[in-house]
Amino acid sequence: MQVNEFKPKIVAFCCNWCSYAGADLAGNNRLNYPDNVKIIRVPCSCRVNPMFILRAFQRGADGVILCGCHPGDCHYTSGNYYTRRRMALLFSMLEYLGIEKERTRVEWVSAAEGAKFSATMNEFCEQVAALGENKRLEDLRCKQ
Amino acid sequence: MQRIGVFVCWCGSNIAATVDVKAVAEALKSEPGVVFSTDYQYMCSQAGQDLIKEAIKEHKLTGLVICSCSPRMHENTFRKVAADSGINPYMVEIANIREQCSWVHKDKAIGTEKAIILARAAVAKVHLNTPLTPGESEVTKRALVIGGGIAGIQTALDIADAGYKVDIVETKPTIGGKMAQLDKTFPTLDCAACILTPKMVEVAQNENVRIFSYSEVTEVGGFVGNFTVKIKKKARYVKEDVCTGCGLCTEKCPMKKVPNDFNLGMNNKGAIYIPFAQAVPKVATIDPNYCNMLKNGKCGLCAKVCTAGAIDYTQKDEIIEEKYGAIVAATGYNPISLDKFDEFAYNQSKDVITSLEFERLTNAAGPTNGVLLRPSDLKHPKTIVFVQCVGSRCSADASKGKEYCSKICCMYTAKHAMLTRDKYPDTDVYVFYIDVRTPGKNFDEFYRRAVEEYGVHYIKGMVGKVIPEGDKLIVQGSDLLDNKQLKIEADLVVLAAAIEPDKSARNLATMLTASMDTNDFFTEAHPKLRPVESPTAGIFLSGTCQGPKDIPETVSQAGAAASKVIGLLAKDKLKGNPCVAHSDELMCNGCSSCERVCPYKAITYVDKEFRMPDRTTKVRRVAFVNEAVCQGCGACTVACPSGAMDLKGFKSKQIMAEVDAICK
Amino acid sequence: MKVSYFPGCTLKNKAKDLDKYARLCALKLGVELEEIENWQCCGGAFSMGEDEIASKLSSVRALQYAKEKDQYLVSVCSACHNVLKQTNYQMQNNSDFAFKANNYLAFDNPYNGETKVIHYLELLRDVIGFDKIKENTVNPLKDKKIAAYYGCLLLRPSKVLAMDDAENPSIMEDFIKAIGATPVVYPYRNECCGGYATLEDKNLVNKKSGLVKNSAKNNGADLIITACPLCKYNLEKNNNTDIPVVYITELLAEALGLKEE
Amino acid sequence: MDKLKEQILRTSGVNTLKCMRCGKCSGTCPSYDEMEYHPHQFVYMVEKGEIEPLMKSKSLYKCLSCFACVERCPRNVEPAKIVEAVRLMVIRQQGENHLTANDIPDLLDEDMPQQAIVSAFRKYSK
Repeated sequence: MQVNEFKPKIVAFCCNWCSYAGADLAGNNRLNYPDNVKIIRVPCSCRVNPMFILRAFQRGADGVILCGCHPGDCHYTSGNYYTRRRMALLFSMLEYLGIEKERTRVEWVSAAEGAKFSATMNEFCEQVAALGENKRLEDLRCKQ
Repeated sequence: MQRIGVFVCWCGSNIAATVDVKAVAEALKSEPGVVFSTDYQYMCSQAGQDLIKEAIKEHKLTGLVICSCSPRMHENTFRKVAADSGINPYMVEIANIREQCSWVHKDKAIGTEKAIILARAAVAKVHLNTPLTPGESEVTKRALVIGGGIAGIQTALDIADAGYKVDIVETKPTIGGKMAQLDKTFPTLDCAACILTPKMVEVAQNENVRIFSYSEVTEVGGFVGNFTVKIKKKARYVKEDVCTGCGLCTEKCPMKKVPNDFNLGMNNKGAIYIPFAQAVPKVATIDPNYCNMLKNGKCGLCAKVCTAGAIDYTQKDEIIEEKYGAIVAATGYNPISLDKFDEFAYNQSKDVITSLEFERLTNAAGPTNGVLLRPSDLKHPKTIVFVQCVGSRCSADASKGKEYCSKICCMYTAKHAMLTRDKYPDTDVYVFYIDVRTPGKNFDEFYRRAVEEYGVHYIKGMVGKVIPEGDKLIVQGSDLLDNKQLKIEADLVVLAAAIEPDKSARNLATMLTASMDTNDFFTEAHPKLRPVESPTAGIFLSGTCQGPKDIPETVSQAGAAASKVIGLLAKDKLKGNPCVAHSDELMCNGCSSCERVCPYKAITYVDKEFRMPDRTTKVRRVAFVNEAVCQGCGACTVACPSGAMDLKGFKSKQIMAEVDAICK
Repeated sequence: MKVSYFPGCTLKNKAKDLDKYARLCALKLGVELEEIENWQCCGGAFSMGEDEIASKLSSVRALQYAKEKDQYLVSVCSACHNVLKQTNYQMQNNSDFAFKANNYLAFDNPYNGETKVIHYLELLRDVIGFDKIKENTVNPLKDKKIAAYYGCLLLRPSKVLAMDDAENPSIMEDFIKAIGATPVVYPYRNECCGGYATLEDKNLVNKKSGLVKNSAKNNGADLIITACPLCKYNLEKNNNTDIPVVYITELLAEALGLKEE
Repeated sequence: MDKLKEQILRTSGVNTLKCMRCGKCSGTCPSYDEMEYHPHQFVYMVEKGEIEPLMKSKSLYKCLSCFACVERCPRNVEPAKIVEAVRLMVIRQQGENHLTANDIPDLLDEDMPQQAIVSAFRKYSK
């Protein structure tokens, strides 16, 4: 492994019912994905406030991914539809602010899709790594 | 400031092999607020649990971070440990360093580094945790079953047998539903009335059951365990408790031209009627649209002949309000309207009928007393063609019909064909089919009997057009296996119309906040694992209102719904999920955004008096979350523009603290 | 009121009565049929190929003409009507086709399906109203039992034509009632007469037309009415059954007292 | 995918996979008895890529474009469009017109409406 290889910081919000369980399944099946992905558990993808994503970028995250139940499968019947609409707006605004849209993503991962979870994370990390560090929104005052 | 203890589990070698657990415990010691940090081989074992309990006592811990397997495995275990030691169980956070760390990363240095970060995020969250207590609510020990067909009857009987009170609300003057209209039932061919009517009597006589016939639900409020329901008892102009069901009035009523809906309009009844001989309750009902007395005050014959004095022309609709702990939807189905399928000439010939009409034509209590005579000229039909899949399995963009398979048609068509050949061996019977679907116990054997023993002609293909010509019906269809277009001269054509949920279901779903699919079938909480519960707590599903099914399936689902209801009613109190939404009244601006996105209607608005700094008071409209109804998805927290709405256990501050810790 | 009128090739030649009486009757009922300038033949049959562009341009031209005048586009011939409505539908729903058609035609303002295309019968039912026909009927055809022949092109595909229930229509029967006659409903009224196959397969056409005529006759009709010259031709060429076939406009003219003897 | 099949699917705009093989199109077709290949076979054979036999078949010229199959198909497959697409594929080839101007005079009689001739031309030749 190269010593200076850039490892992007990735925050992954996972809904408790599908995607978090999908991530657990990836673990059960020992499906590797980069260690720079850190998961935050939320009850539903619709709990993710755009503020959280902005906060992540402010604090130096290089990419943020949201995982929820597949459309129609939401534990709370319609939460992921809210997510889809809200994030479409947020991501286009972020793009306007100069955060490449490749740094953000919404993905539907069911509790059975461990393989999809790991594949998605591998691919997303690669994609973000290719863009390099997020400098646009990072607040240097927060850096220690 | 919290006093936090960190407990790093090895999980044998599951974690310890790729994460340096000692290093993690050590690193966490320097985190602010952490007063104790250790590692152990199996934290979930009894010894591990004792270790945690000891530490809580010794170090006066107020919050715990367990670095172990997924919270989906052992969160409850560790919450219980906390509770046993006098800490609120919601002061525990799990850092998932097994599934999300040791199992997916091979390099020990990397694994250790990530485990430390995950643990730090958990510590950051615990700092902001507050003790949470699940709300408790009482359970009203009475269930409501909406719909009095076989599904509703079975559910009610099973609930009543367990000793709970149950009410059935049925819109028709009698319970019994579709099954009461059927002749025989597949695959055993017992007569529907013989097996259904004893159940109707049983349910009527059960002291735990009340039947509100000729009634409908008009309003539903409350939540699981505590529903308040308004039921409209429509005026039947007959005193239910006085009428003896002798039927004299129905014979004497001079108005004879009322289409008999029980026989699907194939004959007439009086303006005062009892739907059928075994009706429950067996009391007469007056149809106000036809009764001369009610329309223009001229007649009154039924009141004169009624020796019991049961007729009451002044009766009014009555609203009953009742409390329930659980509600079961059992609203059933209807055949679809065939107006859009007139290539089969249903609207153009009386001798083109639906399968349900065929049931009535062969039923001994039907318009022809069970003799198979065709409606136009009451002659015995010599050639009968059955057409399957009429309006089922249509493509969504075909602008007519339903996309789903109606499931019961293959079997009842085989039944009709077989019974016809059995009773009238001189009749030729043809069945046009696309596929014959018979997945059920003894179902395929039944269908094969129709073919092999009864000589029913099954033709693979579909009918393109039915041409009424003279007193015949020319059925033009394709025989795909013979590669021919057939023209069969038939006397009677029977269409297996698709079934659809009863029209009342949509309105009811809105009242119950129970979700429906695009076809207006109620959706289940989980298609495999929670098939009889709606996603809304306290609402259960029974029978065809959830999807097409036959009688055996309906009865088993009815029993399953009943057992779920019994499980709920057996509890004295319901413990809620404490991780629910909460609105800060001082910040709420009353905009209703949260109310609109809530899938459970858990949020209402109330006018509340506030003291202002200048000692005046002001009434403001603020959001109020019903904690018993809220399921804790958090949709409202994001919709709230003022930041008043937050989710307990997943507060914005907590999640942002995790974000900060991860990005550090 | 004025409407744009697309007569079509046959109404200028073999079916002059269909055309003449359509104009006379409409005028009597307060609608002037304004013939589109320099209209071109619709092609007689709609080409179902999605990549068929050129063969539909004459229809688009007529549609654009009506749009510029802000008028309904009315035709009497069932075939013209079918082609115009289907082309209009394609202009509305197939953006690729609409783009190419507009490129060919290079209008000042591109055409995107704005015009409302209606058949003469729809004009009578929805714009004029059958009640008004009833009021203006001077020779009610009281003793006539009339079989309406829809054929295929008036009703199908119903998603596009959207005039009436394709399997159990009533517009022509209601029209027959409005002029005082008795409609005869018979099962073959919406089955094909054989259409253009008449050119090379007389046998097929004879069979199909025979079914229609027999069915009308057996159900007690003494007259068949149609809006389509080709249907009329095919039905009349079948000698097996003796039942006259006339155009709807001829019959209307008779009822309104406009028929020249 | 087979080029011929691809072209037919594109010209017709039909998704043959929607067909559930019920045969209602063939049950309703007025020209059924004149056809060697019937409407449901057109859909099925195009789906399987067996297009050449269809192109050679006289059945192409027996379809009356009456839209009965289109109207009554429960899956909205629109079989007539498939027949038309195969027919177009044939007559768009040089010298493959089914009807030429020279054929016309012999086929006419004095009552025949122009409509018959133009329609037949639209369907049978390019």
